[in-house]
Amino acid sequence: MELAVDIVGGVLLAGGSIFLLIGGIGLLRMPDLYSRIHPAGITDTAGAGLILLGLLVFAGPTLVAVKLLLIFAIIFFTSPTSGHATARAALAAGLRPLLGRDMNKPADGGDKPSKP
Amino acid sequence: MKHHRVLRIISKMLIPYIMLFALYVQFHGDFGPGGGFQAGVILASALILYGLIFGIDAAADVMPGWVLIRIIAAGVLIYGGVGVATMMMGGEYLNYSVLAAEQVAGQHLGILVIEFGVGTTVAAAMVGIFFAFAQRGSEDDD
Amino acid sequence: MMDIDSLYALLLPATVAIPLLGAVLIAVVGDSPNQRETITLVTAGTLFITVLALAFPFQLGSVPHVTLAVPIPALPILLRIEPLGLTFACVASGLWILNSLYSIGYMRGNKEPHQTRFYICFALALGSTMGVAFAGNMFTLFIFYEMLSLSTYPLVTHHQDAESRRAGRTYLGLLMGTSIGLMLLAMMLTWATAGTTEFKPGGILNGRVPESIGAILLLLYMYGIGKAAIMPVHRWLPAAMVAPTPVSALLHAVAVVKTGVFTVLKVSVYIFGVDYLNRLWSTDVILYIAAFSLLAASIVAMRQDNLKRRLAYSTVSQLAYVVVGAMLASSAGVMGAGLQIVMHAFGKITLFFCAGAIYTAAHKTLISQMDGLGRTMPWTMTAFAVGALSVIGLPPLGGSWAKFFLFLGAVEADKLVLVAVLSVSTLLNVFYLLGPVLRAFFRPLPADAPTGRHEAPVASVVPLCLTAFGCLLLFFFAGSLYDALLPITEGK
Amino acid sequence: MFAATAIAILLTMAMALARAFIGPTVFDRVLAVNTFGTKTVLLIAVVGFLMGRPAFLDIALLYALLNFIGNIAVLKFVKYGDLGVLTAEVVRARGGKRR
Amino acid sequence: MLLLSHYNYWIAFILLLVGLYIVVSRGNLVKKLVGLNVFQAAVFLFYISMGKIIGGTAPIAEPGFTVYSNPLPHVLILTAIVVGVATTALGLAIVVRINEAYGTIEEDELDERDEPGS
Amino acid sequence: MTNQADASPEPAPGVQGWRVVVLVVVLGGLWLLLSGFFQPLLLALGAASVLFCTLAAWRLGILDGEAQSFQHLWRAVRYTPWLLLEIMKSSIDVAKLTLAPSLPINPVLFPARASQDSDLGQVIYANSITLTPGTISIDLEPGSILVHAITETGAADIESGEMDRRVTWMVDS
Amino acid sequence: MIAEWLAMPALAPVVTQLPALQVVIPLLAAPLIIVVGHARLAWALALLAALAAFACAIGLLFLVLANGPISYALGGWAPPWGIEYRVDLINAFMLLIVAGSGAIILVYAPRSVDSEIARPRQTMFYALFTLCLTGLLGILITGDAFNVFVFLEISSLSMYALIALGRDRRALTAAFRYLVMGTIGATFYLIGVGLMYIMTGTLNLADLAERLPMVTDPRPVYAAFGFLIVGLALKAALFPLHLWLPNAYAYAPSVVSAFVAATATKVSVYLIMRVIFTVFGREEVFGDLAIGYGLLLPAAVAIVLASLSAIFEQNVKRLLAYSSVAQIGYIVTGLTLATTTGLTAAILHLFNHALMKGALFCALGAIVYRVGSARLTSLAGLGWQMPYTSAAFVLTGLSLIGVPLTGGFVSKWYLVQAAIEYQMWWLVATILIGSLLSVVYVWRVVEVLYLQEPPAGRPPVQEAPLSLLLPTAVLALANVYFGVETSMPLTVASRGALSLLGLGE
Ligand code: NA
Ligand code: NA
Repeated sequence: MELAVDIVGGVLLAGGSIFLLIGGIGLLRMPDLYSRIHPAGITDTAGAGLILLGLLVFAGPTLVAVKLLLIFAIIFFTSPTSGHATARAALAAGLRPLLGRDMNKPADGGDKPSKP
Repeated sequence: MKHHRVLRIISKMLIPYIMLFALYVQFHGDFGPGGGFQAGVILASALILYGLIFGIDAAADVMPGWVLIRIIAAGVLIYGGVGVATMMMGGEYLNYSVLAAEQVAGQHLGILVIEFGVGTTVAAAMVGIFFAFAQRGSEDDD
Repeated sequence: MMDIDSLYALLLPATVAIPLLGAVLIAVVGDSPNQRETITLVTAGTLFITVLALAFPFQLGSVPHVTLAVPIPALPILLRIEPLGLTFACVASGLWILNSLYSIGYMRGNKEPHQTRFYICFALALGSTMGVAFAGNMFTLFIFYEMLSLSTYPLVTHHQDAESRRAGRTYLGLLMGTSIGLMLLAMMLTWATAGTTEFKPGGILNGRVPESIGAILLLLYMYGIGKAAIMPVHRWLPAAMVAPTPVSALLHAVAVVKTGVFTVLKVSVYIFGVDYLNRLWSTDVILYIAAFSLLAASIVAMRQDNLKRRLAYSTVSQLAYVVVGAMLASSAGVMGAGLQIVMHAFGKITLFFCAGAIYTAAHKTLISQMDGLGRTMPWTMTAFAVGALSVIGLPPLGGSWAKFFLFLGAVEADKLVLVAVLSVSTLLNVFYLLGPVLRAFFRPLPADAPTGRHEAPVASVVPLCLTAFGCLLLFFFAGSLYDALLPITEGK
Repeated sequence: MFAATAIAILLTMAMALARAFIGPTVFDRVLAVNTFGTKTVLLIAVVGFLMGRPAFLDIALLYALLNFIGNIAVLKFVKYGDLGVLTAEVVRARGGKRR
Repeated sequence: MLLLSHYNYWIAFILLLVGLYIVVSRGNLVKKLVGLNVFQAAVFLFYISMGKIIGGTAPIAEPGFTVYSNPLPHVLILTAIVVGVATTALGLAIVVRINEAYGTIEEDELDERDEPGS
Repeated sequence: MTNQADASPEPAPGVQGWRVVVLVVVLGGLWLLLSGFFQPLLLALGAASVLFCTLAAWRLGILDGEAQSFQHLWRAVRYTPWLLLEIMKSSIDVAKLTLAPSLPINPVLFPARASQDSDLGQVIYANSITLTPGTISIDLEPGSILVHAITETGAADIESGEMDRRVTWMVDS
Repeated sequence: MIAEWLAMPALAPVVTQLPALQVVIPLLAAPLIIVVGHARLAWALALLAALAAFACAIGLLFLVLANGPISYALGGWAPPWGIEYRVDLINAFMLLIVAGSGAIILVYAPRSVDSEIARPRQTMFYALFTLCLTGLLGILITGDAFNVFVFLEISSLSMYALIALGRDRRALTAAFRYLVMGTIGATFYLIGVGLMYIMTGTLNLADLAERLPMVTDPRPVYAAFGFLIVGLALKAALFPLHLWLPNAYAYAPSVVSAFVAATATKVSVYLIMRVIFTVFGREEVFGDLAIGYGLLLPAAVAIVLASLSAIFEQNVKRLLAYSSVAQIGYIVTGLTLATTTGLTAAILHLFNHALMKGALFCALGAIVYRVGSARLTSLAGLGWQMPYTSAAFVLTGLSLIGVPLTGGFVSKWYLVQAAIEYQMWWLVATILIGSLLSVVYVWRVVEVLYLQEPPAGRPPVQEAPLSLLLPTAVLALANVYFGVETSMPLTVASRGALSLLGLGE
């Protein structure tokens, strides 16, 4: 049983960690704000979710599990809200997203409001 | 930001639970230092979130400045009141042991009330600081 | 029942309190001239009587003294009678009566503003002077010395214009600067080394303070007593001439400079003691500085056309006589110095009264304008002549005794340079003090001047005649003064 | 295992921090800081387990909340220049003065 | 070796200098406050790290732990942080009012604007 | 300028008794979960805390159907696993994308149909979109949501309308 | 008589609590004032609290005089583990000064505050004032190094806020600069405390004193000492760390200027004294650490340079502020000499300077109340129009100079004696030069008051109202009273000096 916990929990933690790192890389690699929100989202959803799940496995049915679930719930509610609010504010401020094939142009050069 | 539907609805959902969490930290704070501080900050954050979304004026309607400042004061009075109580009961200032028949119980009671005072003051002070900056420009200050 | 000594002891603080009380009363009645002046005169009279009353027990050999407070352990505020102080108090309080009388005439005659303040400060100055006179230790003397500076400051700046403000700055700057910077330091050193600042016959430093330090102390004291106007700290005195004439009289004769030389004498006799003084190298230094001061001031005085300024420099010169006497550190010197304080007071007050009277009656301030004044103001100019002769030191006037003892001291000490200086100075005195007299009596009036008698108000003329008469009397009654002062020369 | 996870979290945080420095827009920085914040929550939780002190979870919970509210506040500040709700038009209509 | 053994103090010390440098070198009042916060944070760090016992854990009472970090520095620093927050809040409040009164929060401009009218 | 597009009528604030009761129950349960202590003092404090929170929520005016919509709880529970699965799938997609050396992205911006009647429904849909990596909702307009997708595949997923249907089912029926 | 009352058994429950009450009463009064929320009531409460604190201070002083030092264990935790309130002669005396200043300035406050601070802010003003008083009293009474920090910041924060309430916009910049400097000072102090804690594991001042000598490595001890002294010197405005002070005093509301000038820097100097003599010990500091000159030189420079600055100042509040910097120089000079005489002088001057600056700023506040400005030019001719206020100013000015029969003389006397004992002639000269310079700056004001015509077009100015005049007069006359009847301050100061030097009380 203990071994199973270790294995399942470890795998979950490892998976979460990988998602986190990939998200972090994406945050650096993506060309503009809007495309960066996507990998940032991975870290909050898949990354955070798997890690919390892993911890949950280790915690077992205790008070700790309740708190882990609560943290999960809070991230689940607030992360998309934050991402959405950021994107919306950027759009409202006139930041033009790079679309389609013009990705290779200098990023974030948009200075005119260009809401399609 | 009231018309920001996502923020509005998510915040409305969260606020009651944030407040409950604040009170949970408040009353379970005796296992670590500064439970009252944390609780106060969390409680304040609930109202601050409300103010951010629904506007400072709406938040100030719920918690007007004159109430806020009195709550700050009341918190300090609660804190000091415990001390006065211990003095009245023949102990030194803030010597909680004299508060109850049993020393440990007295200490628990004393800490609980003290932390409550701290939490109250911190919460109100944080909201007050938020108002003080957020309200700038919306009132004539002469 | 109180014994007689403690009763007399009460009179000591009374000499300070009476003028202060007078000042308060004057302040209360405020701008009512008659009441104000009545109070002034009554206060002056009361004070004089009080001082005289103090002379009695002293004659009988008792030494009333009283401790007012002890702000710092071994540093009490102490009042005590001794011959020099008593003499000084008698002269000051006596002359105050005349000065008050004279002031009334002068101030009314010239319609001076701020008269209430004038009388208040006058009274305060007198109270301070009494404190100086009866100070039982250097600390007490210092306090009243400073009080005197402060209370005379409003008198100097009486006219409240730019010039008097400037003069006031010089006045207070030099007096407080030297007293705080040097005298206070000297006193602190005295206290630190001798453990007391009490005035004791024979001095307190002897045997307690090595002569090397004593010599420095002497320099500190002598230059710390700015009111003695030893060159180069004499500049406040001519500057203060902007004040109304009664103030000048107060400064020169009654209170301020007299306080200065009185302090010099007290310090010399009761802090250092004649014997100790004789062993200090700086005694001679001060002596010759004073001698130089004496001569230089005379020369400067000769070049002044403004009568009051000439008198001021004359004062600088005459004060140096006192310092010379003290620094001779011999019986004759000390006696000469003591007499000089009294004699000069009478002589110089007469001269200032006359200057004021001339200003009041003829509105003249320059000596070159005084031609023929002897005819229109015979009383005044006669008194002026008497005062001048006394200051010069010619018999049969009081001043001659002082000069005699000073010459005697110089000769005894074998200081021939000093003898020469004193002689030359006397000659110079003759020139610059008798010059105006000769002009007034032997030159014709200017053509455009009004002829006929035109004296100052009686309130002014009577005092100046009285002081002139005093100069004369002092010549004949110098014996009792000599007797009174004798103890201080004997170091007892 | 927890330690490895913590290191992964720290690396992610470092990358977020790098993005916060690079920007280039203020919104990129907001995004990066927000990401940094949620990773802090995870870090606190994992470190709690690492040290055998799951009581740290209360702090993680608190941090998650504050991170969200802080993010909203920053966005609002970026948008309006202050935390107030009054837009320039409203102030002008009221006849008030405003920087 | 000696330097490394006290690395926590050195970090605090460097932070301290950085904060002080910001306070002194920046003309913007808000940046000054930021510097002040860094400066204070350095001291908090110093306290917390000195309270750390090797192998100890955070001073929250829980059954099963016997070696805690010395709790006192934590208590102290909690208090100090509260003081620091209050200071920052007050400082910011004053800056806001300075901005309202002067229209700027740059130190040199403030001095300029006070000169003529003084 | 965003406000114009977003301007929808204010939700009618209707405080219904049963919502209050449910909120009290939920809060109370949460307290017990968090606390784990059942001493009388802490229970009393918990009761007081729940009461305080409920009163505060009422005073803040957030006790309406929009936020405390407990009637959808059961359907939400059924929706969530599907959403989580979607999230995992998209996460892997975007992860591959990120790691590909050529970074083969092709961002598109398009309005997605939102068939929910209520603000609540639209918000849930919008957040679901954002939670799913590869797509983010940028703006809410009546009947549609402006979406930014990092590839055309992600866009196609949304445009297929399955998520829209599921959210509408959850909230609006 | 007071001693007998204090010994009455019926009063025992109160008397044993006096050390706590000293701080708790004003501490609780501050929030109570806010709860009450009415300007006049706020003032009444503040005054009551200050009077109560004053009474406590008197009681404590008598207790200490009769029975020696008092120790009070806060929360019942015995020292050195808990926070100890420890009252000995010196801090009992300081408590008396601070509480007394607070009480008398609060009597003075309402009229002045009415004219300088808008009504809605007055409640906050009194609350802050009371809080500031609390902080200062707390610093004095506590025997715990960290607790000192807390009270230091309570008083400082409320002081910044109080200063920012000034009418002139420069009050804001002054408050900000004070805040930055003050915070740096406090943080330095905190570092010093931390270092001492690392070395000794205690925060109790008395306990520190016992354990510090056992520390083998001297470097952290030096570092701790340096941080403590620099931090406190910043708070005490010791030259050249005084730059925050002039504007802070000048643009604060008059009441605040008076209170802060009378108390705040002095409390910091007291702390310096404690650190040097109680914690580290005279031998350690002046023997091993050899910092005598490190403090003495700045103090001496302060005396001269700050007095010179005062001379060229056109704003009388700033003039007095610079004078304060100079006076701090005197006090620090006294304590650096570290002899009985020197310390006596320092403690005496702490007391006398509080009286002086209290009176001067009160008189000036009364003038500002009537003419609305503290610029030198606007004081012209007031000597005759506000005779009593002006007289109070002049009288106290004399004390500042150090004229005999005033308090200032006594302290300077001892200071010079201390310098003479060391045969430090340059120091003697410096002190006397400082006095001469103070003659100049005091006299500049006197001249303007009495010898200049009022500016044309200014309507006649009335004498200040009684509520301003009376406290001013009491303070001014206290300067004279304690210049003549010096036994109380002198006894306390000399016994305090002995105990600081470890020569017994
Ligand atoms: Na997404
Ligand atoms: Na001075």
